[in-house]
Amino acid sequence: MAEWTLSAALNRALIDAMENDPRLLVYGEDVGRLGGVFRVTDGLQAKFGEDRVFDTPIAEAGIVGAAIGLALTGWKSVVEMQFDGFSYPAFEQIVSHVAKYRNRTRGRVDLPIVIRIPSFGGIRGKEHHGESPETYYAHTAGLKVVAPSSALDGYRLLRLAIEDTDPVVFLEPKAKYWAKEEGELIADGPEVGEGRVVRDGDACAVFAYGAMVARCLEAADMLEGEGVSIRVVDLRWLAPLDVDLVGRSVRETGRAVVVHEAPKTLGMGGEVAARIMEEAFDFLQAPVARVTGWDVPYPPAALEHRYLPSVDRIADAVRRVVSY
Amino acid sequence: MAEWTLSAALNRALIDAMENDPRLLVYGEDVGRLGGVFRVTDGLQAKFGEDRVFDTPIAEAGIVGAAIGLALTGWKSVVEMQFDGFSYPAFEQIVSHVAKYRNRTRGRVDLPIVIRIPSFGGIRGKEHHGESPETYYAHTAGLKVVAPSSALDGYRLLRLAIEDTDPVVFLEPKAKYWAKEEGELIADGPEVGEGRVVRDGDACAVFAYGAMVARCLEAADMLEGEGVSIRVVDLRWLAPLDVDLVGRSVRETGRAVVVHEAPKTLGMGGEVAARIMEEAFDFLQAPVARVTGWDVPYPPAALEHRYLPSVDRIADAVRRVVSY
Amino acid sequence: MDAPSHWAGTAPVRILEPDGTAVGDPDVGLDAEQLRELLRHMIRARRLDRECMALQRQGELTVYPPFEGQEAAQVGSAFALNTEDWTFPTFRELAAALVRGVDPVQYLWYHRGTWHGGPYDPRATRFGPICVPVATQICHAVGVAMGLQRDGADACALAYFGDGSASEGDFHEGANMAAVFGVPAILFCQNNGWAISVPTGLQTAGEIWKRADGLGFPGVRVDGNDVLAVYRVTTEAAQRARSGGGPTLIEALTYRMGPHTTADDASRYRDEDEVERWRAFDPIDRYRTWLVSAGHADEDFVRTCEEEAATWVAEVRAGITATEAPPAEWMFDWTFADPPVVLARQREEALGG
Amino acid sequence: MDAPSHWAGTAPVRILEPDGTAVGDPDVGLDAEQLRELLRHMIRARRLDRECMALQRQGELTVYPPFEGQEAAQVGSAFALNTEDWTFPTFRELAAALVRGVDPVQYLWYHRGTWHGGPYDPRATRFGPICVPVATQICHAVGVAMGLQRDGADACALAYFGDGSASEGDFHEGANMAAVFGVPAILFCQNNGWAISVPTGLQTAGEIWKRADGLGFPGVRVDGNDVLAVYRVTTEAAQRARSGGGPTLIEALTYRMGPHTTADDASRYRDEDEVERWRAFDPIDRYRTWLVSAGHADEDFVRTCEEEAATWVAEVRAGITATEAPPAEWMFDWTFADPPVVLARQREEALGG
Ligand SMILES: Cc1ncc(C[n+]2csc(CCOP(=O)(O)OP(=O)(O)O)c2C)c(N)n1
Ligand SMILES: Cc1ncc(C[n+]2csc(CCOP(=O)(O)OP(=O)(O)O)c2C)c(N)n1
Ligand SMILES: [Mg+2]
Ligand SMILES: [Mg+2]
Repeated sequence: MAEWTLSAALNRALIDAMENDPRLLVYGEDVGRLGGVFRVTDGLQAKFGEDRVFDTPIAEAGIVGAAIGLALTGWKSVVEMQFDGFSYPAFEQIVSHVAKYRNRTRGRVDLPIVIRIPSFGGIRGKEHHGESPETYYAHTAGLKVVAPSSALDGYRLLRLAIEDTDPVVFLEPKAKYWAKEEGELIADGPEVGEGRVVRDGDACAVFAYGAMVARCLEAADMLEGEGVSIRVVDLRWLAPLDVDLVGRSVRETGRAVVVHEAPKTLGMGGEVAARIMEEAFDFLQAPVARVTGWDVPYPPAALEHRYLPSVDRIADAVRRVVSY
Repeated sequence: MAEWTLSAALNRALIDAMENDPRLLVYGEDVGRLGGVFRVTDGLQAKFGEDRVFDTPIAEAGIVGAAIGLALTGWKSVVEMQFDGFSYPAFEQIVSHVAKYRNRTRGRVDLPIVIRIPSFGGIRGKEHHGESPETYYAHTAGLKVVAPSSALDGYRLLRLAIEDTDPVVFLEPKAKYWAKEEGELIADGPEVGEGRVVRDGDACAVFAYGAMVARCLEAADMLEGEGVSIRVVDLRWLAPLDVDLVGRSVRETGRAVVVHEAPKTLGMGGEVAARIMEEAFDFLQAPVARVTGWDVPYPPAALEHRYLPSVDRIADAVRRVVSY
Repeated sequence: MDAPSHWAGTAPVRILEPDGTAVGDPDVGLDAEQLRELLRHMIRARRLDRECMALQRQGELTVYPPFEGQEAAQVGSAFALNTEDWTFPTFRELAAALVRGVDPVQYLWYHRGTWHGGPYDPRATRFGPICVPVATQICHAVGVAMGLQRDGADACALAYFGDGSASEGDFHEGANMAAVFGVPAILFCQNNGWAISVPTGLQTAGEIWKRADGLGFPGVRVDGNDVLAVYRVTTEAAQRARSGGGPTLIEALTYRMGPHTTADDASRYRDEDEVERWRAFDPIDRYRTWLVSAGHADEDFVRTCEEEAATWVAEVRAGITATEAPPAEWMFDWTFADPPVVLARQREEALGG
Repeated sequence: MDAPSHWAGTAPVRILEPDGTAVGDPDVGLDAEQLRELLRHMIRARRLDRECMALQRQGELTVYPPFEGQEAAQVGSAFALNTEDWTFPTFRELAAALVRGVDPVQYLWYHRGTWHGGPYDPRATRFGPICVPVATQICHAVGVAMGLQRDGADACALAYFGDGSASEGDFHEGANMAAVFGVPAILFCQNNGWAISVPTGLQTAGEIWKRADGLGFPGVRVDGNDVLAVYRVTTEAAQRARSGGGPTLIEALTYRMGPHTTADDASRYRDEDEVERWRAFDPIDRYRTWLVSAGHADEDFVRTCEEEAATWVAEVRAGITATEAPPAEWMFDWTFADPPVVLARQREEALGG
């Protein structure tokens, strides 16, 4: 049985997709000769040549803007923003063009562009290297946003994102790049917008994505010992959100906790909480709890562990919600 | 009794603030000789000279970045982004620097910067001229975000924003620039982060800001006729949010509707709904309803009225919530 | 006649003097019919531009950005391109759009508030969507050029932008990437002296065409009111681009005769004398005078152009005024190829379907 | 010795040959003691730089970006500034920070992961926070220069940035605004040949110093491994800036001897021979050779510098290794001047009371 890291699985997804589609390009800063600072594009340039895999100047707006022009000429792009905090220079191109182009051209121009962004914290990185940008992109109408939580799922989701004719912001949890998972890489599976139950339970539904999913599973083990069984849901897609799975999970458990690294205010937790009310108000037996990063800038390495939702904080929230 | 438009009131606020503080600067695109496309800076350059009120090249990142340097040398800035959609080129400077500078310098460097942004829709504008960017900024830790709903309040809030030593994103509802309000301009009043009840009622609390407040008041009149009295709350500050007022209003009415122009997903409605659960779950008799823009790009002039929350949509939501 | 400040410095490439006399070789490779075509385009463009101003006053358009005075810059450059070439406009390139064969009625949907930037088919016309976030379209044109390069196509991509737009970071990122990759792109700057109320002198302390040298590719400054000179430099740039010679930056010196848009009151920041002085530089008078004196056309031809243009403009007017508001469905139909369930529900809620 | 590709083109201003012989006038206005001071700074800087590499390997720093090879560029430019002048670094300007009097231990808090970019006092030192989003600091320096201009201060602001950073829009916006407003700013580019794994040839097709001309202000190219030449061009730029002459763009040609950071494996994209060839251009050897041969210093002085540097570096090491993790309060204390109620409650929740 093969063992995959998220980095290797994503690398394989790119290779397989490029072999399937000769008009798929991969470019960005240091993705060529170096193979990306996280090695996700390792070996691609040697394999597919400098025309299809290339380094660009340090110009994020230029990179994303170019992807639009390339799409107009029938080239699909997977571009990399080197880190979450460095996707911001491209914000105007992403929000004003990538998200709106199909709509403003009355469906005549699809933008099959995947914007890969190594995201979130947990790697003792410097400032601007631990941002959780999902709210910025998921709030933007016209963008699809996905964040895998594991290697095998990451492979599938990246293939799915590349297949999609709409632009997809692909948020890769840096903290999981080197985490291993056993199994085979399989491209097919659930569609865009489908979350998954990674562990079932009936006392409370816990929603998470990216690196927080693993923490929720740890919390689940801890709580199991206390006789509290929780359902852990990996949302995967932050836009479109799997509102049906969210609703069903709360109708079946009556309680919910949402976990994410991003600051609390206007994070996914608020959106999920609001959806829960819309989908399952009468089943709700306790207020939805949000276990999130604080409303402060991402802290330096020395304080990271005091900022990120810990297993204890997650478990405490569940206990509070369950005993409400 | 004097009559003020929002544009004139904001213009006066700038004049009074500049007279009070010789180190306050006003700059941006077309704010000097022209006096701003909405005339908010009309006459300032003639009055205070080209050193303190000046036109810049079209370079939003440069404008915001310069404000940081000016703050380091003890100059306060009120900069204008000409329209909501044109604040995006400055996103990196705003999120990576303006919001974080005080924190990263351990409180040694305050950034008394006000970023004025003519915002929201309702003026039959072209694309990129009807954006509701509040989520982008209110989610960003380190920024304060405010959106006035009327001329007199706008005067006070702009004075307050300029007095504040923290950076404030000041969202001006374009649709209200020429709306008149009677009364005297008074600088003092509630502090940063305080919302206000603009109309009291006991059947349901309706939260809004900017141009939507007036629509909610219209809906209130309509509902009054049906014997339904609603409390209309002007949130004013989207960050920090007046969670106490939100909580109290729902504890007293048991029902809530949130109204905004921004797309529903991850809009303020979700955050307010989540806060309501945290602050008043046991008092909540119906799910919080969100009356918002759709999850699509802001439409052209011809369809604006089908996108923006209408008085009818607001009233319907209240009826649904009240009869839940 | 003294040209205004933004023409100061390096003398631009010029073939025709403002008074219509030739100072350079007028043989730019066009035959008499094509030469007449240039005039026909400019006359039609100006007629339609003025009609649009009227349409806006009459409430048939929401806001309109007139291009009067810039006909030569737009027609001369657009005429120099082949059908396979791509063009990326700002919001003021209606004249270029006409030359590129874009349907004027669909184009004007934008200014009527019927739909957003790309109501016509950007692929079929190879004319990009009307672009308002200034300078962003430069990066799109460079991306197209990257695609053409990979396809080994015998084509290039031209991006229009203004003197003010050139202050944006996207100008630099796009221009630099074009140079580094040596792609077939033309960066065509219409320096019309103003960015809304801000004169070019407050946008840059240098000469825009010179920026190319610093990025390692050729730049040229041309009299933007001289349609022959514009045609020549654009043709040269396009040929160089298509033959692997990389990008070119063209700074066309012209002047914005009208307000920034119908919503703008130019009297607040510039005096009418300046505008009047500019009449002497009118691109259409200049070219017509030369065309007739050179014997490529007679006054009859000019009159016919005017008449034919009048009828055509009337048709466009009829077409745009007859354009009805789009159905609300349009708001939902194109955000995604496959509307997610949440959006589908919103659609139902909105359309009560 | 053939310099590598990114030195090709226009010959840089140079006073000392790589072998230490003077080809230009070595009298840059510094007396013997100051000349020795330059060497002292470079020796200390390199010692500390190498110590930081060790500290990182030993787990005392999280990631560290070495500047070996760039000592002359940083020391020469920083030494040319007055106390009233401001400096805005990237993440690789520790040598400049030392010259500007920044406390090395507080500076290293950043690389230890103790706090963010500005642990030292940016106002007291007039040395801006360590800046990672490339090119953004250029706009901050220009803003400071706008402030100095308004205060009529006899001072200027210098922004460091790299060859790769110069591809960002913020470089263009900052440089252009500096020129338009004629502010006292110095844009100092250390072209060290690499942007992580990308060689300068893939960042630009031109010569960076030439970009100034296109924006209407002076640019100069200098041998960044020649501390005297760097000192001279920076002094000239600073004098021009302080006396109302506006900004200057300086391109200092140097070389990054080490990896991009300790997290980088340079062997993946460049061969060691290139690095070895560069030893011959070492800025410290070059300067020491000249200093001694010119009789401004003897080998004793050099030895003393080395010894003194060793002791000083040991102190810095002791200081940084003794630095404890900050209290969690710090996470909340400075986001706002007055923490809003919501944040105050989060603080309680996080700190437990
Ligand atoms: C990024 C961005 N910022 C601001 C604006 C607002 N705006 C629209 S047109 C314009 C002036 C453009 O001047 P120029 O580039 O010279 O083009 P011209 O209007 O002269 O044709 C400005 C500032 C915008 N459209 N986009
Ligand atoms: C806006 C932004 N994009 C990407 C990065 C990631 N990054 C960090 S350093 C670097 C290379 C910078 O090269 P250069 O400007 O030449 O400086 P040097 O590293 O050579 O000192 C990159 C791409 C960043 N810090 N900021
Ligand atoms: Mg212009
Ligand atoms: Mg470099």
